[in-house]
Amino acid sequence: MSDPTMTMVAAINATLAAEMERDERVVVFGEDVALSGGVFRATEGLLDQFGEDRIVDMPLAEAAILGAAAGLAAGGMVPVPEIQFLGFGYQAMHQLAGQIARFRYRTLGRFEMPITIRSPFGGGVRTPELHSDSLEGQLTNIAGLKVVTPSTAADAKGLLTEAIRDPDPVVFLEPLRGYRGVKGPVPQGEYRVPFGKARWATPGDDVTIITWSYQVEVAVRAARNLAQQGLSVGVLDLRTLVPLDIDEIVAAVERTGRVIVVEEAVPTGGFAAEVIATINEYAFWSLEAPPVRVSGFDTPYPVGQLEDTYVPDARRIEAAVHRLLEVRP
Amino acid sequence: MSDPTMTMVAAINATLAAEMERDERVVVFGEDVALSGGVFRATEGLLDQFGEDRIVDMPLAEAAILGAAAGLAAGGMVPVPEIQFLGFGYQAMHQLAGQIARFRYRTLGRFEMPITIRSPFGGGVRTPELHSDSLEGQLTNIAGLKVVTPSTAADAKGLLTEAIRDPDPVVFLEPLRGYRGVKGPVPQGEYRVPFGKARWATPGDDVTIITWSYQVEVAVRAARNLAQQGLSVGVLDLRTLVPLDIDEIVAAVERTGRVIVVEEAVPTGGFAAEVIATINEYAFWSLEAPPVRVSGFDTPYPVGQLEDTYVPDARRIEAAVHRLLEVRP
Amino acid sequence: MPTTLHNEDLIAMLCEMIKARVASDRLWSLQRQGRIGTIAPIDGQEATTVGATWALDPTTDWVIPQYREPLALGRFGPEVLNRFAAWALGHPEGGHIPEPVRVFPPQISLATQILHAVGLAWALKLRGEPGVVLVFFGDGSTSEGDFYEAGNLAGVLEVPVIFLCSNNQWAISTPTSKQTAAAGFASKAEAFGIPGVTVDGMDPLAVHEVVAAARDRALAGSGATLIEAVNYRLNAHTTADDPTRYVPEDELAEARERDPLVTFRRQLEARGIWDRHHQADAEQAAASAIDHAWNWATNLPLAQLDLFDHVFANPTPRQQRQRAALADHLGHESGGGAR
Amino acid sequence: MPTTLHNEDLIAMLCEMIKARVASDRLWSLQRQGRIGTIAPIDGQEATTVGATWALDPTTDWVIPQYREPLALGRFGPEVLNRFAAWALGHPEGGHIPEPVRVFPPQISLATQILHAVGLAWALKLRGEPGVVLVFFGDGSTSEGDFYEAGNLAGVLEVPVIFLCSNNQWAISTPTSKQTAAAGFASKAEAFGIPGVTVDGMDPLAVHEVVAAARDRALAGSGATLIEAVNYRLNAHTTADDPTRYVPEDELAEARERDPLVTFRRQLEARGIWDRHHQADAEQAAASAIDHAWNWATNLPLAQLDLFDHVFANPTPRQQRQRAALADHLGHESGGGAR
Ligand SMILES: Cc1ncc(C[n+]2csc(CCOP(=O)(O)OP(=O)(O)O)c2C)c(N)n1
Ligand SMILES: Cc1ncc(C[n+]2csc(CCOP(=O)(O)OP(=O)(O)O)c2C)c(N)n1
Ligand SMILES: [Mg+2]
Ligand SMILES: [Mg+2]
Repeated sequence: MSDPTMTMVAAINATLAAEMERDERVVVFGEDVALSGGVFRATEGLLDQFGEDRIVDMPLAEAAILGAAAGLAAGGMVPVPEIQFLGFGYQAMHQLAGQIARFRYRTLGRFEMPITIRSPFGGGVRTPELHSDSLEGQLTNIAGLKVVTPSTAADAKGLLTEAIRDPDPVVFLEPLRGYRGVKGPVPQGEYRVPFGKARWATPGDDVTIITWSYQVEVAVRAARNLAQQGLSVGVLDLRTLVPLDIDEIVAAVERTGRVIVVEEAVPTGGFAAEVIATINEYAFWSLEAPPVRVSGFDTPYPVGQLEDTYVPDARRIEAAVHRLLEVRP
Repeated sequence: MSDPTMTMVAAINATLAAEMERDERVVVFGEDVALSGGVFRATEGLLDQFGEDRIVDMPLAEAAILGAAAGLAAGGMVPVPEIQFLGFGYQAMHQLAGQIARFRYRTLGRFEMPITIRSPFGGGVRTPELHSDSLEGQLTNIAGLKVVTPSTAADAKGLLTEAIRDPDPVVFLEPLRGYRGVKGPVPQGEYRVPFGKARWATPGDDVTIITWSYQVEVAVRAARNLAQQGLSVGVLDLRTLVPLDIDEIVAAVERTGRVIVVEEAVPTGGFAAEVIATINEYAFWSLEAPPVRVSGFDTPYPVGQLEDTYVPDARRIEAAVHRLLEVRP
Repeated sequence: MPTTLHNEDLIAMLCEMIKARVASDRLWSLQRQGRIGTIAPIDGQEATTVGATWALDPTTDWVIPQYREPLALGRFGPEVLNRFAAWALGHPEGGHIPEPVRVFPPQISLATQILHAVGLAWALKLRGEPGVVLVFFGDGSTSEGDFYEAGNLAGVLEVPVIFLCSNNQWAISTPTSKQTAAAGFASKAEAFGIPGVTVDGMDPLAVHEVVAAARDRALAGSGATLIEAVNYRLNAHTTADDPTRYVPEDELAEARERDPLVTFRRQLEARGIWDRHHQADAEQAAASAIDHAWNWATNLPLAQLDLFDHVFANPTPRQQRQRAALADHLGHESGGGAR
Repeated sequence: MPTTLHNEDLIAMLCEMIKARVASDRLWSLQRQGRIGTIAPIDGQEATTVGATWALDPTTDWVIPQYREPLALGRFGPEVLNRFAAWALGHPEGGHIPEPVRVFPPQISLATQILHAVGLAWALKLRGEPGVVLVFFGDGSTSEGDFYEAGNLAGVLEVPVIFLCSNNQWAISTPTSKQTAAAGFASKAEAFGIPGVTVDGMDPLAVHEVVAAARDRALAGSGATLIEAVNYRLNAHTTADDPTRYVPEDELAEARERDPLVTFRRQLEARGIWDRHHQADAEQAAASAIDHAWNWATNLPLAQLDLFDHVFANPTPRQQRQRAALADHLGHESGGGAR
């Protein structure tokens, strides 16, 4: 394979540079993105390459970052704001859910919001409170937002490219653990991954694991372990939660009849529940056993010494697969 | 029946007065709650009765209202803040989800948050944008919050009493349409309704409709129409979404095997999905047909001329019941 | 009455103020007849809105209103009033002010629009386009974090924005004394490092002057200005409100003495460019304007399935499924044959 | 060095400042050894924190820190440092500062704590309790809406709160010049109608004096004060940060000249109440304090199922089911016999 191997953060960085190069309406801004290159170095080098009009260190105010993004978009720019950690997106929820997500609808398309909100999230790296929270359950319940959750370096490139070019607001969620923990080949040149097309991270016929973002890695690890026990477990990476690839989910249920949905978040009201409701809606009769959630728990995201218990790991997923395979109608 | 008949808003008003009378730590505050008695008159008369230390008109800042509530609670008070309309709770999401919901957890119980956040929500009354939004899907995904959704005047009293006395934060959702649209007998004197106990608004054996808040009224109307066609449709009012009465849901599924979950909200990531996932978890084998959602749609809450189409009505529920009964395994 | 404005401007301004009041009254009655939902009247704030917009160039400058101002934005074209009527009627076209009118639809989520204004002004600056952004907000809205975040950001970015606080003394039932302990809203500019100016918001010429100066400043690249226009809400907050519960009678009576529709009219009369014929003509023109807007808005077609339009540029598969299911349901409802 | 403080206070203050620096350095090394997660050093902000808290009465007054100050809150008891060590270790007890210590745990969601302070001060006022609330926050945190909403609310409610902006010139890599165009952070008090004071945050006695005055004011019922203590972040933002990418070398060198641990020590030496023996003793006491805190924190017991404790006073049925399932899983994992 001639594609260079990159970390996810390097793929993101290169994609931002490529899109800024391609379209001069693209502006990147957020807390500490310019001079320091971002707390994860995702925006490193952009200041030198594009200058301080195109990449801007903002005052420490998330609502201002997203509120200004809405205004920039109305003024014809293509804003790519960063929320330093997704948990601080709460500070801007009124601008995100109440404004950005509704501008097109409210104005019947006069004001498009081609905004890509990049934000790291997810656990496993011992960050303090609110840095690790997985809020997909809440974000996907906001009509008017697309929610994108890459799990590989290549997808980070392909989906970020698509997000920036999409005429609608996209919340682009970058797994903290994946920035350097995920590496892989990344196609060079123009590379787009369309929204709403799930990806088989691992094919498999006995059980389907449906998940997204960093949990794809974890699920693939579980599937690999289970393969050694002779079990064929497929891992379906949703890639984008809104839009959702209903067809591929249905096909997976039809093939295996047994499904596990893995998420890092609080389960109550989380996106795994939505996947299960969707399966009930479109593939109920293909189920051979009740679909199962492997999630965080109904507690706030815990402190460092407890997070490995909170975040699903391969063993919890494997145990769920075993239990699921024991179920006989 | 000797219980006086009251509107829901009158029951709420009387309960606030009773709780303020009972416990002088109770303080009520929000936008326009004191002098004008609230935009729906829910707090009318409290200023005269309790004086301006106990009921306070706040500056127009939702984060300040909830942030101050957290501090008041830490200082030993029992805050009952009002968010004038739930859609403006977004302005305070960082205080609600990031702070109030986590204070007890973060401090291992040193700082309790006995806060009851009252807020009207829901459609059907031709309000402008954001006044009608149903955000249960998002609120229930925030661990550390209880989410309470009365549908009758009596429950408004019983659950609000319970909420104010609960040592943990409660989001108490009051249906806009119910304030004056819902009337009923209200027990006098001390009356508490425990959290986590669903209520059969209408019993029934063919199909179970699970819902909450104003949609209970709508579902009961549908059940009544269907009864005339000889169908026995039960309506289970969840009353509280967190905690959820899993046992009663399971019992209902076991009895009828056919379930419809009705919600006003955006379906993707909404609470109906959670109910369906819960049913899959605990009562899958009792299902005789796939559980069905009747919801709003995956659009922002629309303008007045479209809202009757958006919000589930009895006809949409009835159609769903008919379709559900046609399903044969 | 020293002003740089020409007589025809002065006349046009008074006409616009009259139009706003007449349209506001008309919508009020329509609400009372149950034909539209809650509506927020403009009484007392006409001079602020009209004076401010007369300092703008509608071909380059933008206006971002709160929810009262659209009644008085005629300087940007009659389309704004048409759309406002549709908005009051709960029709989706109400939020759609078509190009090239540089006006945003009404904002309900208070103070959020102040940040949009900063972003839009930033876009103008980045694109090297001429023009400024004027954003309106109430005294109550200044308590929201968004107001401060916007002021602070504008100070840092030095963008061409004019913050116009239309201080009508009330936020629903909450008086300014409970809104802030600051010595006036203009003084909050201190926190942003931008100039703050207080002006008599009942005097359109005074407002015009300070806005024109702020605009010059902005166009010169010197950044933002915060203006507090002090006026008074002469009517209820909205049709759903009963101000007699909280507005002191004497205070209201005193404010009525300063009703801009009376005082400005007297000024023009004194200048000899206005008489009762002009007044009658203006009132009649105003009545036709709102009649026209109302007729236009009530005749807008609407299909229930429009519900799904414009969430995204292209609907998601799930939206398509929902739309099809709803079409099916509505088809059944209307007899089934419709499908 | 005119001050009302007694010699023993001055000595105790320097000891506390030394303790903070030593503890900060120790945690830094522990992070470098991979024993704890990211940590935010206090270097340069000791004088501000210590000077301020020495003006408080720990039996009646409260401190709400951001995340650097807990290293220097010894005036409220050694418990604060113990808990901070546990916090750095990612142990749940780290967030639990037990009664009667009137200190909140570190705040991560910036500026939210400023509103908590206003609410807490409001509670004191409503309950007629003596005491004030001192809340710390950074220069960067003043850009959040919560800061302004808090200041404005405190102005209106006239509650006994002291807002202390510890201006270390940086918010991670963002300098104050990009944070605001205002003429200093104290000037933002203008927006709230409360007094604003700027003080040399490298001088503990100057900080003590202004905080004491603000406290007197608050106790007298005159409400809030905003204080900007100007200091400098002498180390990195956190262990994850590389300040050489953005901090100008000369600026940092100049600030190091004003290192409060050096200048205050010199003052005490000049006063004849400090010498190198004191210094050695203080450094050793500091080392034992952090040793003790570390030992205490590393020996805290922990069960993975503690994960479920303290979400609510009583767990929900769902939490009970989840806990049982996890117990089951962990039991299986550890060989099954453990159940
Ligand atoms: C974020 C938000 N919070 C609350 C409301 C409810 N509300 C509508 S109007 C209003 C008062 C607004 O006062 P002001 O800004 O002074 O404007 P005015 O109505 O006086 O023109 C309130 C509280 C809202 N629309 N948005
Ligand atoms: C609401 C919120 N947004 C962003 C962050 C990420 N963050 C952590 S520290 C920091 C800078 C804080 O600067 P300042 O308030 O000056 O405090 P300092 O670190 O200088 O003491 C940022 C942006 C956060 N913790 N909370
Ligand atoms: Mg007002
Ligand atoms: Mg700082």
